[in-house]
Amino acid sequence: MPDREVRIGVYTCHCGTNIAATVDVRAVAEFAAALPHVVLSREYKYMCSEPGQDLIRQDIRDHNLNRIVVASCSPHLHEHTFRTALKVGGLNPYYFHMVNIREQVSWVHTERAQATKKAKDLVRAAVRRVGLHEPLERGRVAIHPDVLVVGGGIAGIHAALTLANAGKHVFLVEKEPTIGGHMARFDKTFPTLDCAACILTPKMSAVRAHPNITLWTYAEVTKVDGYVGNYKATVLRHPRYVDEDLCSGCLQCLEACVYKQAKVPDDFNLGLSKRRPIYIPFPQAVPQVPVVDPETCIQFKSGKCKTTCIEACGERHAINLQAESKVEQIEVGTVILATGFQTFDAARTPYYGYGRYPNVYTALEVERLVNASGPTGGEVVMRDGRKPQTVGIVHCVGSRDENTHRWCSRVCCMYSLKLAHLIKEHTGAEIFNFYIDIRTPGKGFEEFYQKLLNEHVHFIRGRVAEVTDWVFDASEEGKLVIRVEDTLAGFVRRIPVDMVVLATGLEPRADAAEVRRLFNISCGGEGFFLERHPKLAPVNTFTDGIFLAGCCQGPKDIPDTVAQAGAAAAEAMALIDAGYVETEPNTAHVDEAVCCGCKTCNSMCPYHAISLVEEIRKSRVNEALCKGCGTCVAACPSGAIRQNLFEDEEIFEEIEGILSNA
Amino acid sequence: MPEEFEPKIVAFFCNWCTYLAADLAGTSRIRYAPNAEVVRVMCSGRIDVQFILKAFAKGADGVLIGGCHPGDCHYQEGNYKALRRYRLVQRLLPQMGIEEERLRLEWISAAEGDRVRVVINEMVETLKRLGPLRKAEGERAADLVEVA
Amino acid sequence: MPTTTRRITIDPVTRLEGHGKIEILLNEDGAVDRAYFQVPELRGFEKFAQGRPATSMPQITSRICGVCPTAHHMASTKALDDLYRVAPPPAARKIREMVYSAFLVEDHTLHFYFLGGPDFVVGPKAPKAERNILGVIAKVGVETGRKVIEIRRKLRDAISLAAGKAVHPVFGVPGGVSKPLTQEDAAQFRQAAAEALEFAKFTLGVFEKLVLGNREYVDLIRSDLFTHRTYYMGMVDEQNRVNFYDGALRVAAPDGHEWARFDPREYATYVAEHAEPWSYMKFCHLKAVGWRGFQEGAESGVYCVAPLARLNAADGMATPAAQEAYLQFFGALGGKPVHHTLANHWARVIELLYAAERLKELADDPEITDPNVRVLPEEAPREGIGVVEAPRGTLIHHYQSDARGLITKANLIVATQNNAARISMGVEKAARGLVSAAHADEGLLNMVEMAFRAYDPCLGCATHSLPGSMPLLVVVRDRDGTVLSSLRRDGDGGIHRS
Amino acid sequence: MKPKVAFYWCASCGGCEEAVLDLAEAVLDVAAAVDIVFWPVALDFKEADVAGMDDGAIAISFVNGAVRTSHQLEMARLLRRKSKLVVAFGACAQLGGIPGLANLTTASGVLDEVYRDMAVPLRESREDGATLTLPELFDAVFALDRAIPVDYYVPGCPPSTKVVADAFQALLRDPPPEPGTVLAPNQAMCDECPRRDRRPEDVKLARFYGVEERAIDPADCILAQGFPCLGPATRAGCGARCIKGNMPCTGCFGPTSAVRDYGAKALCSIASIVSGNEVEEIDGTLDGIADPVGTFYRYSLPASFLGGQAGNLPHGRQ
Repeated sequence: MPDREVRIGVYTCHCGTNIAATVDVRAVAEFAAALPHVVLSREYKYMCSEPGQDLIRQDIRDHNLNRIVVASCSPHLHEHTFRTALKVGGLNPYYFHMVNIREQVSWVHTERAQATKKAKDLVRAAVRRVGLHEPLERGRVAIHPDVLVVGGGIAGIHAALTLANAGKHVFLVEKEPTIGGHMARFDKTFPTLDCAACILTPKMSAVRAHPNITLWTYAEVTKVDGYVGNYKATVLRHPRYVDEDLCSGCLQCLEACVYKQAKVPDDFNLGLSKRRPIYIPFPQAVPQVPVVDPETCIQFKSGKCKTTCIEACGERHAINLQAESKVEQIEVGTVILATGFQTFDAARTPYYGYGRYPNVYTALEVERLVNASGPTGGEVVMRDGRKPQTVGIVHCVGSRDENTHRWCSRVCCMYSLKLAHLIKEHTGAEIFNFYIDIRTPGKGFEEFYQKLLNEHVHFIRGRVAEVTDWVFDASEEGKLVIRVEDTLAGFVRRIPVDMVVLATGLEPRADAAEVRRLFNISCGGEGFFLERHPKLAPVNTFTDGIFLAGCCQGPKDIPDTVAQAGAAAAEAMALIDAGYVETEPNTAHVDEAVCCGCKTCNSMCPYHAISLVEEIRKSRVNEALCKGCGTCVAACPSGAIRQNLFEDEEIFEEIEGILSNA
Repeated sequence: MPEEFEPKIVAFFCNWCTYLAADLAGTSRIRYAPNAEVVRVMCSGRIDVQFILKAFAKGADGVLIGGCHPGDCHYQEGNYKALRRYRLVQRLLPQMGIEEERLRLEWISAAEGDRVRVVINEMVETLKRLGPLRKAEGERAADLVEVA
Repeated sequence: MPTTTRRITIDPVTRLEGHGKIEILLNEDGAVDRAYFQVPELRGFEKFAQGRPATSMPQITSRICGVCPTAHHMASTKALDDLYRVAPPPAARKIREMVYSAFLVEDHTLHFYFLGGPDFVVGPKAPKAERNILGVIAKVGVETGRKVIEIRRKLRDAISLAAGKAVHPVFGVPGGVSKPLTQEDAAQFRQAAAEALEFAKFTLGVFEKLVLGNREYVDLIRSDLFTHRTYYMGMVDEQNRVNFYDGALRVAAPDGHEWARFDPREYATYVAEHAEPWSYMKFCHLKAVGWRGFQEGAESGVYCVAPLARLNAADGMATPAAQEAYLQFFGALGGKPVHHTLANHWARVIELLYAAERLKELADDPEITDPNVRVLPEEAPREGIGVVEAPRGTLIHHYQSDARGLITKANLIVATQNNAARISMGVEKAARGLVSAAHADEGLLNMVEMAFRAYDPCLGCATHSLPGSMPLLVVVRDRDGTVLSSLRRDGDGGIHRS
Repeated sequence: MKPKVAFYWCASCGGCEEAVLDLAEAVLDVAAAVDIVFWPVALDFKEADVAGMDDGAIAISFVNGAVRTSHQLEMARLLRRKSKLVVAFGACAQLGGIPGLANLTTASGVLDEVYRDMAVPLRESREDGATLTLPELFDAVFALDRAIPVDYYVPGCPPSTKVVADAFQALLRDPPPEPGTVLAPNQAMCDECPRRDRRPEDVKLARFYGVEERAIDPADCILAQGFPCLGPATRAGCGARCIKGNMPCTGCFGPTSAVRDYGAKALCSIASIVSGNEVEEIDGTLDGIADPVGTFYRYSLPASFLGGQAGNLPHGRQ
């Protein structure tokens, strides 16, 4: 118990009408004024505002308050704000407790009397609790200056380069044999139509060349320990069987492969072309080092290959089919997750015929078709070898759909317009867009839409019902018929086309859940990684020192992705340059007078923060390792472990406060 | 009872999942019964069985524990500790004359704002069916001291 | 029906374990009309035993009485053997009986020197301030006083070695004991046993010198005032000799012949309980004979237990010195059975001697250090009955359990319940003989007390209730409760009439 | 002048008196240091003498046993009035003790069980025109401090001789201990357990055993063997008597002063070391604890937050 007399100030916030509309704020304030130890109780429009905080600072001096309770929004929003106000006011910031009467009262209840009563109960609980609060100091943890960036798409690349250019050492880990991600597959980018490769590949080479970047492709993070400033990561590097240091990138081994014809579906081109067992994903791949695919390489399957590739490599001896995977241990202070997205699997909407009709394509496949370095060398020819005369682009496949994904994938409208333009450019075909709404909120987007309208591309408003080859008349013969209700014309139409392009949406990667657990962060309901705050902390996570960039956080286009990557890099740099972070003091500590050394607590701690000190036969908590979950506190059989800010007695008081009129 | 019995629920929510879900319910303006009042702890693993029994002794008609889904604990496995304790308390309560339904444990992730509504509303219904939990002996025993 | 105009209340009675209360109702002539011996408490161990694991019973039921916890612990442990159909290995059985014998020595010692003894060692007529342990010490010498304290300590220390605790032991488990004895433990037992035997012989000597050497006391013992012709029950071995730990239950009729000899498991077919609305104590009686109220004789089912009953129900003692004393006992008191309540004191000292001899036999037995002290049960638990002779008489624990071993029903019949009816009769008889409104003086107090103190009645056990001694207070009231006169015995022994 | 001291037993078994007598020779030293004015078990002073004293005349009253009847309540209050200090002596006075398990039922529950098919004792009954009375049996057992204010506590069922001796020392010392102090070490029993070093770093239990299922190894940590030993949750001072008897600690010394509800805390801790993350697996393990109340609240039900079921029942005592 605190030594000096407890003098509590209680502040109840209107939050404009957010709270006041449902909770009788005056009644709550008057109620609080009558509670024991409360010497001052105010209500105010916006407690979080500067004048609101100043009110607290002033009152601490004028009424020498030594405990503060603020009843307003969620502590996740403004607990820090008010603690700072206490500090400035000359009071220990932890002589404070916050009551959530907005998110958990006014916004979720309708009946004024009940909401007001609940607010009073919670305030009484806080007042009873805060009287027991002790002054606490935040600890400091040094920040390791190195950064781990996971994912080598445009987001990871940009974040890595930004940090590296600022002189920070970056470990960039990419799952695929090359960096570049989805962007590397694109032909042009909207709305400017500049060549994706032209803007991406220089950055890719820059990564490869940068002295501050350690690039590990074909690698995965398998384990992460530690905490902000001091993460320990384990990276598993798969063998590519071609030594990155010895290989010159001459690619003669590819030609030399015993497979004269490439036979293996090429995943970079989404199976639209074939590759050999030894291959390079695409011409500008970084690193410029081939990969051997053990699944298809004869030597791996039978051991009876002439291994002409090794001959071809000759003196360099870069090819080693005995190579094994490597495990790297690294220490970093911060992590940027840029693990990206995957496109919606069109097979999940069978009524659009993907996989059933060869001439139904996904947008990403068409990106490759129109790409000069693509499977057809930029020729838009269909699987049956014909050039399409008419093309239908179906929007919102796997987006804005109760049956698949509810969210808008943000990029489909724009890339559909882009593809419409490019296909028309390549084939002169007649093009129909089937859309629910055309969304062009970005810079230059609407203008691009207008441009397309002027290019006589057709736009039909309506969600496509089905794509079928069941023809009614000669005009539909040999074509795919798109059935759709034209909601502008107001009737159902049948549009026969040669080629159908499905504008598939963006969704979280299949392994998003594992990655989330690996890095101990949260996912939103849709499965994208959850940012700490949608507005105020969009690239932060709930785990300090771990930041988000790009589509792993939600669908976005390249400009937004790059911007976010820059922001994430800046957040990491802010920590690194500060050199340390302050840790919350809500850690556990052992009351050695009570501890009997039974070791129950030691096994409770997932961070191995508790150990038995043999000399005194008592357990001790390493407060730097303690994350303040309090599991050991509940488990301690003799009550010898206590948790700052969550002392048993404080919680008992809170419970009794809630119930004292029950 | 003169007017309809309004059960009182003490809810212990973990800071990272269920408390955030309750915040999300707020930002999403999801409406639910006002009978539950939240005590925020960092992790469901912090919830000492003493807290639960204290709540019942002081007049709670029900106690709700909210934590992260299995495998999702912000502290890796605190929620499993909570689960083990919960399973054992559930064996104790009936011996103490308290129906099992009065104590509920729910895994509610930060994204499941609506789940908060569903769970609390369900629990209020259950408790209305069960009626108020009579005062515990601990309370009445205090009378002896007063008259002493 | 004579109208009662006055009453005398003795509330509560002293130097016994437990709360007892005597109501004596007088008629117009001031003569005793009726007397009631009431026991005013109850804890209901049978009730809250339900739902507990049977294996926790030895420790839970020992809390019925902290004076004879070992008796309850042992009866309960034997009930577990029966419940789980498992027989303890020889070493375990011997360790149990050895600990039990040590307990009997120290408990009988407690009663002889602290509780009952003073009446005789110091004398019924002696000043009250002397009629207690201090008086006994004064009489027998400070050295003996220290000896009493010392021997009890040594025995209880030895008990703790094997049982964990002397008060509320923990070593009883189904099929044996919780741990084997080490050589050091055994040595300490042997040492204590040797001293206990010496002490027991010395105590018998004290009794012979101070009691039997005194004609008045012997007359008092034989006086009709303290004589009831009832049945007697006690445990006996194969040769029908007294045994505390195990054996058959044997009942002797008022004329001394063997009325029944049965396996304790069949107690329910022989013993029934009767309740009166004015007491929490239940009154045991012989089922076959039936409940005829507080009557003596062969037609009344009233019987009693405790030392005198054990000697009456047996044909002798299993150890030489005790057997010798046994013969002398019946010789001096005119053959079996002896119906004089106060003879319990003598019988108790004889048992003290037997227990000490038995203790020594077992302590000297090399098998007590055999490491094999446990047989694990294999059968599912169902029903178990365990019986021992507590210092104060036959003690029966009877459990039923579910398949997991949780108690579904418990019945506990304790020594003093067996004696309850005879105690009430003794009180009434003593009161009739001694008391009248005019003549309710201090003599009454101790005489009436002696009438039941002889049984060393443990009313705590009797009600599974809460032992606690109280000063003796006799109040003479008329019907509406106005106090006519009262007698209070003070620490200084002075009697105040008001 | 020597301080006046009283010993009294409420609802106890007499084991606490034995515990004092077990001081053996030391009893005489205690007797020499103080002036015992009331001790029913050993001396013939009586209630009336106490009633006759001035309030506060007694320096210290040691009261053992819980409060179950109206008469015990009166005696407790009398001694409180007459004494400067009241010490709750033993588990029953401190926590309610084993008789406190009666709080799982009620007086009527007890009577129905004991006197089924018999005449049930009455508070008042008429015999031959006279009225005989019995004291009121409360519906619940109360720890002493639920009946009267208590200054100090001596834990244990019964208190160990060492704890008793130390308690006397502490109380005669000047200045006296903090009011409310439990006069025993404020650490758990493991601290004095001879097997403490045998406890593994990480105890995870997949099964609990009863003594009927398995013999207890006489050297290893009993908890680690799968027997719910409450040593880690229970206050030290007993000298690990039960452990030395090779049986698990059942918690008679109650909690340390850092814990409010002994059973809840012990339960919480034991559950924490159960292995498994799946409900089925956890439940399978917990089946080994067939009687949670009897296991975790054997001595402390009346002093617990919930106090047992009795008080919850509508016909509970007013």
